[in-house]
Amino acid sequence: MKTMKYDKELLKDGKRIDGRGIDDLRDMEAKAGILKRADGSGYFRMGKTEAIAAVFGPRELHPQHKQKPQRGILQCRYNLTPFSVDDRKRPGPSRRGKEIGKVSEGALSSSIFLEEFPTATIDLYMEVISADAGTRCVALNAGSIALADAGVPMKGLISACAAGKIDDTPVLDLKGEEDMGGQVDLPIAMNADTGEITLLQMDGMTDIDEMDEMLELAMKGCEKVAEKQKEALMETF
Amino acid sequence: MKTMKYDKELLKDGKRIDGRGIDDLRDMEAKAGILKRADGSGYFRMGKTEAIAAVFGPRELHPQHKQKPQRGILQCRYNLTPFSVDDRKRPGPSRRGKEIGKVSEGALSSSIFLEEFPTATIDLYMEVISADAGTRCVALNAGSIALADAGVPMKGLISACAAGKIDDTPVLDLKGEEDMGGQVDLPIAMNADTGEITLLQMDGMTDIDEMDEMLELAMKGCEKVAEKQKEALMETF
Amino acid sequence: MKTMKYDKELLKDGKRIDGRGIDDLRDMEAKAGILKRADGSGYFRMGKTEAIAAVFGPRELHPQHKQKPQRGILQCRYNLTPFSVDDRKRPGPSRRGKEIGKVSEGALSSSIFLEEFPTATIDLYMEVISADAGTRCVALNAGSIALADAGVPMKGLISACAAGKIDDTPVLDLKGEEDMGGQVDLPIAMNADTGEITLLQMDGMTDIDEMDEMLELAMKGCEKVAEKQKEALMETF
Amino acid sequence: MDITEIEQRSAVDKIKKSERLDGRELLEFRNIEIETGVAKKAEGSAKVTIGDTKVIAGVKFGVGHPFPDTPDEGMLMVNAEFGPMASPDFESGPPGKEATELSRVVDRGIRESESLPLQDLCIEEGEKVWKVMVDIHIVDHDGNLMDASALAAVKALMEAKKPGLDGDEVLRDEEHDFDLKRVPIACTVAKIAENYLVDLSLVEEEVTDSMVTVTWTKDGLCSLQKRGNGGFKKDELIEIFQIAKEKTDELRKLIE
Amino acid sequence: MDITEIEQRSAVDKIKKSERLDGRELLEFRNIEIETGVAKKAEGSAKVTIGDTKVIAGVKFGVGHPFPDTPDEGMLMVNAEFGPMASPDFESGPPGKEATELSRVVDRGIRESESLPLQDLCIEEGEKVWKVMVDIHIVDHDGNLMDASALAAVKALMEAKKPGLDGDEVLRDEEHDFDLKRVPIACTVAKIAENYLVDLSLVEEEVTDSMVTVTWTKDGLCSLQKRGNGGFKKDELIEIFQIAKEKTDELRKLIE
Amino acid sequence: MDITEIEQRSAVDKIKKSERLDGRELLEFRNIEIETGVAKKAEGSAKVTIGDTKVIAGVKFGVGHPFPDTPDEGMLMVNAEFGPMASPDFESGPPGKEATELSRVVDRGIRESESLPLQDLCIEEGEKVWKVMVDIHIVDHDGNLMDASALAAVKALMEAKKPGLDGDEVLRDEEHDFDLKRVPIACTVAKIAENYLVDLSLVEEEVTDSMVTVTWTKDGLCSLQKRGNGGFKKDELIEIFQIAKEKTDELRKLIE
Repeated sequence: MKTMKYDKELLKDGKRIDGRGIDDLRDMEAKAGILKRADGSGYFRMGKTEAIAAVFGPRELHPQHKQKPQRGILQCRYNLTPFSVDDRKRPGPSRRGKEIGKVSEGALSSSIFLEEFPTATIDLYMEVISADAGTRCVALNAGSIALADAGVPMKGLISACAAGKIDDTPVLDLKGEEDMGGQVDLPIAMNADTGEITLLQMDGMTDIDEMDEMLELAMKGCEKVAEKQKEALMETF
Repeated sequence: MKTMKYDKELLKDGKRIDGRGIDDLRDMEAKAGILKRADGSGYFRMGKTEAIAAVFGPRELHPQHKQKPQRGILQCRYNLTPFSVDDRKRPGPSRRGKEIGKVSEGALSSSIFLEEFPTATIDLYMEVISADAGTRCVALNAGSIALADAGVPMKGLISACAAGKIDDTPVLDLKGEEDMGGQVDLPIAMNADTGEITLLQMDGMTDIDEMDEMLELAMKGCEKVAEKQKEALMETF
Repeated sequence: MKTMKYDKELLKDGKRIDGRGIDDLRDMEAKAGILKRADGSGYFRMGKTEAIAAVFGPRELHPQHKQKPQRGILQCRYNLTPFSVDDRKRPGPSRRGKEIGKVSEGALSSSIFLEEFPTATIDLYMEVISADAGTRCVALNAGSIALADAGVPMKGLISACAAGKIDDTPVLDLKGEEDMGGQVDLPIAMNADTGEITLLQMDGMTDIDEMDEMLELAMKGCEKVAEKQKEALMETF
Repeated sequence: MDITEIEQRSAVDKIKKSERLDGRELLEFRNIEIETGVAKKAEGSAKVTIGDTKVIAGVKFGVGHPFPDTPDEGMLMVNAEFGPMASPDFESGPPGKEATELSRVVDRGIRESESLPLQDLCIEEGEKVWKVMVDIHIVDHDGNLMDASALAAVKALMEAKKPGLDGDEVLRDEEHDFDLKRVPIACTVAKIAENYLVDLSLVEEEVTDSMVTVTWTKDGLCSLQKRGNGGFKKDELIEIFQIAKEKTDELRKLIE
Repeated sequence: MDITEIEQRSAVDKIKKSERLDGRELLEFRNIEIETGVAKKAEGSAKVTIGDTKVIAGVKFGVGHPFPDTPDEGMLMVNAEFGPMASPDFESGPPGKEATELSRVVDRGIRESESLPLQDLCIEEGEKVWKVMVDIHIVDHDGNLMDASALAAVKALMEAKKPGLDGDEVLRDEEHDFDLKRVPIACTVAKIAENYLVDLSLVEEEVTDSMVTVTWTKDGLCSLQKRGNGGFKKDELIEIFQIAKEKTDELRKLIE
Repeated sequence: MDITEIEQRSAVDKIKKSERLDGRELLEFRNIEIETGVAKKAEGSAKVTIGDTKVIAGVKFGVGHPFPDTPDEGMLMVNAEFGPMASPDFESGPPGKEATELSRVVDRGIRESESLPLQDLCIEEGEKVWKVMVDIHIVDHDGNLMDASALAAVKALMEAKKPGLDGDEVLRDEEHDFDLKRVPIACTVAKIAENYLVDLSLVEEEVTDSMVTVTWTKDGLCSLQKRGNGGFKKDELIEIFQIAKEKTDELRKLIE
């Protein structure tokens, strides 16, 4: 969340700059099985933010000393393509990307039966093609589809979306301008079947009641995302 | 091939700026066995462009997973020394150097009986001491001498030289100013015994007939280079 | 030794800018066993220059091909923390740090019974917290304490300090301003029990007689340092 | 020293009985020591000891160009190194995922709470601003690096004095006021065997996959980061925010 | 999915009979799809699908200093990443030899044909010029990355609009004309078992060591790169140039 | 070619008898050849051969900003690469500890003796100065790289001509005088089996842990570096300084 000054109203008569209501998601698109070489793949788009994801594995983990005897591990790479942002991003891992890779592992690992793959790795690569806020959620949504498409045994799909606060009001799913001018950004990921929240980050000034409200919004958003993900997976059968 | 403006004639009455005719090479110098520690070594100079090369191997290839069970591999490193160019070059591999290393492997591998060295590597290191156009050809010429000097079993010597186009005329072996002001650069490498062309790159606008003409020139140049290389190798016996 | 112009007298009536005499060390502080996780640790401060050191090992050396069958090796890392100097130092190894790591290995290895640990490594990490001249000596003093604290079998403690020349006069233990304005910097490390000098570097213009004089000063300094180190080690028992 | 499975099991067994290996209450921090002025060349520095965990943070000021979108604001940079000194498990090299996450969570706690008076750090709009560089150096790792680092960073900033400036030359013997507007404090709350606990020791960290780092100022909650591979129900999270509020109020007393 | 020796042998056996595993003619491309506008933040982008091979190219504009020897010309930069997504054989990390060769061959095809109107990209001679940055992202690797990448790069450039500029600020909602002078198209021709073929699938690439990437514009041949460890006689090369001319004329129709 | 233990033992046995494997005196250098102008694009260059050890040094001039604390002085940079060509034990990659030590010892020998007329290299105070960049390229490693490198570097500097300057453009066909004020020469003295010796061959270097590189100018001793893991008594050091003085006087005759 950048501390930008914003000079226009982001909310007017309960409507947002793109006409959405407070608890509306942007339009979504989801696909499964879009790549040949990967063991599983997925695509997710939310407004102008889109990402593709590919899964390889379970496969042998190198170097060997990182292998865990009791269970497999999930390794996530999150990457912005150089042309996904306004000013070209230099290729290679950024600090931000490293952190998102780590929290993605935290978001997805508990939904996979990793104990079935001792010493192995499942590698998930997420590439953001276009970034207009909500990239980590969109990437996770693509990633979760890719894991299911790869046939990795899972306890449930992980679905992600962000709530936030603009003009002192909690809203769902910030788009670019809202993110720049917003007061709080709250991306979460959730197992929509169990209601368990597996990714939670928040930036900005808030309090517990407002958090409660924003979490409610975001959780409902995740449920809608889950439906879209399931539709995409159904289509591949 | 840089798109430089050139303000002087490069060709006048069939003579080039250094007095050479259209199909003349620059003066050449070749040596074999110039280093003690390397298993084989070579030196080649063409005008003001000069390079040294050293061969180590066949030796064990690390890391092991890169080993090929059926045949050995040739690994080439091409490097400009920092003081070989006008503005000091920062040490370390450049993109250009990486590409030339790769095409050098492509130029030399087919002339070596690699199947005699399963799992092994032959490492060829080429260092350009002074760069006045034609560096990849000069480096390859030194490299080929080094391979022979190392006693690596070979199907034939590889010899390299460039043709090009200046003032709309195909010519042999561009020197620095010609390269800067030229229209086409066409470096090739050839097995002078078989006429097989193993390196071919071309930059600039041309057509098939002109290509034919330039290839003819370059192939004749390679034959002269081959003689020089063989002389150098004879001297070491 | 930087070639700075200095515009004030560094020496007046035999007294230095901080009131010390020619052969006075700065005030010193030494501690042993300051860390829990390390196998041994030490702290040393000389005026405003201070460092901490930690020892791990003897432990297995990776990668294996660096192991020596007859003896263990000592690996030293010397690092300036980013906030230890005037202008923030970028994290990561500097050329200067690499060299000091190497001469530290040279200074300490001969005092350790490395032949008792074939194939193993002893890793010494030295971090400079505050740098006001003499950092390599202070780091070595902390490092030597850490080695002893780790129970590494040693032939004797290594103690380090620098002599130098300011205003054409040999003096002991330069502090920051003296180092900047000084003419010679001569850091040494010594086994105070045997008088063997195991680190010796010198920058600046001098001659053999002056070297003799400065070495005498520095060796006496090392003896005082050794006492301080031993006190610290006694306290931990 | 390796953390064995036996230790891990004992830790869990204790927690099941609402006890801890070292005798602490579940919501009790280990002994905390805070020392300032430890790095004499830094414009501000603090060493925080929590149990056997030791962290040093140092603040340096430098001069740079502002970002184009904030031409009248100074810049904040937070960096953390998990140097090989602090643990046999740490290796030399560029910051890994753990160190990157830590530095970014500390950074956001300070940045999002608008604690740092960035506008006061403008020297010449669009041309020249102060860069405030906070470096966190982990010295000894016995668990809860996150809270210790956040505490050290904010204390070092509270201690920092802004140097003077003459043209492009930084005058480090001058000391100008530089006051934080807010004091963000992080508290990491974990759930193990149905119990919440704070200030996890190294062995306790090994047995949980479910932690949230919560950063509070007096004026509100400013940053959250769920860490590890587990998950939480919403009601659990609300409870965790509340616990963290109380604990950060306690910690704040130690440094204000 | 590993390419086995059996597949390789079948591929060669087929080619000996002037046939191919997937039923194509020797000089026939797989199905080609070209989609533009795929990367919404790019000034121009294209996704090229050839069979199961997928490549995305995106163009970004930036502002920079010109090179001293061409003070009145903009700058072109072509970069390719073989990300780990596209193949189990690709690894994360800086571009290897393959990716470097690919990006440099695509770069030279555009540069040497003088397709890019570099002089139109000068903002202030000697001071400020546009940088045109083409990034090629390999998404799915089933052979012939080179031709797919060259096609995606040139199509993305054809689609690109130049942003506006206010001082040093790039105005990305403005769209100014930016037209290529020429359209360079690459075609890689291989020789296997005495037969020439184009658009090699992954398994076909495994069984040849002799390829030439030939780049043609309407106005002539602009770039050559022999690839792999084999060699060619001169007459074979001339034949290859001719084949590539015909195939690139076909490909050109798809994007013009 | 591997240096075997047998060779090492023979070397020591010989030295015990005050002899050497190659028949030299203990304080005798191998045959030295010095060739200049070897790198035609360098502003100065020298190839030094000592026995079978070969080193090339090249000097390039560039233009840069001076350091803030020395606004009226040019800059010196010395870099050494232990390229994989010179020894089967060298690997590609950034300079390791050995190469870093070597370049820094050569650098200090030149810098601390104030040999380089840094003030003559100022173009515009505080704005623009010449950078003198000395690159040392090890070609064949048969021992005593340090002395060979120091000799090659100083000889390349002695040969160097300063280019002209037109604005920011370096005019490399102009040649302006550029004279060293002093000629620092390094000599490394080792102690093996109670004997001092100079110019160690590779096998001799393998059997000693006690060397000092001593750099002398005519006007005095300017740099010292003890190398390896051994130690010396003070009296031994004084003797070593004396030996180095005599040998560097001999070496100086070869290049002045």
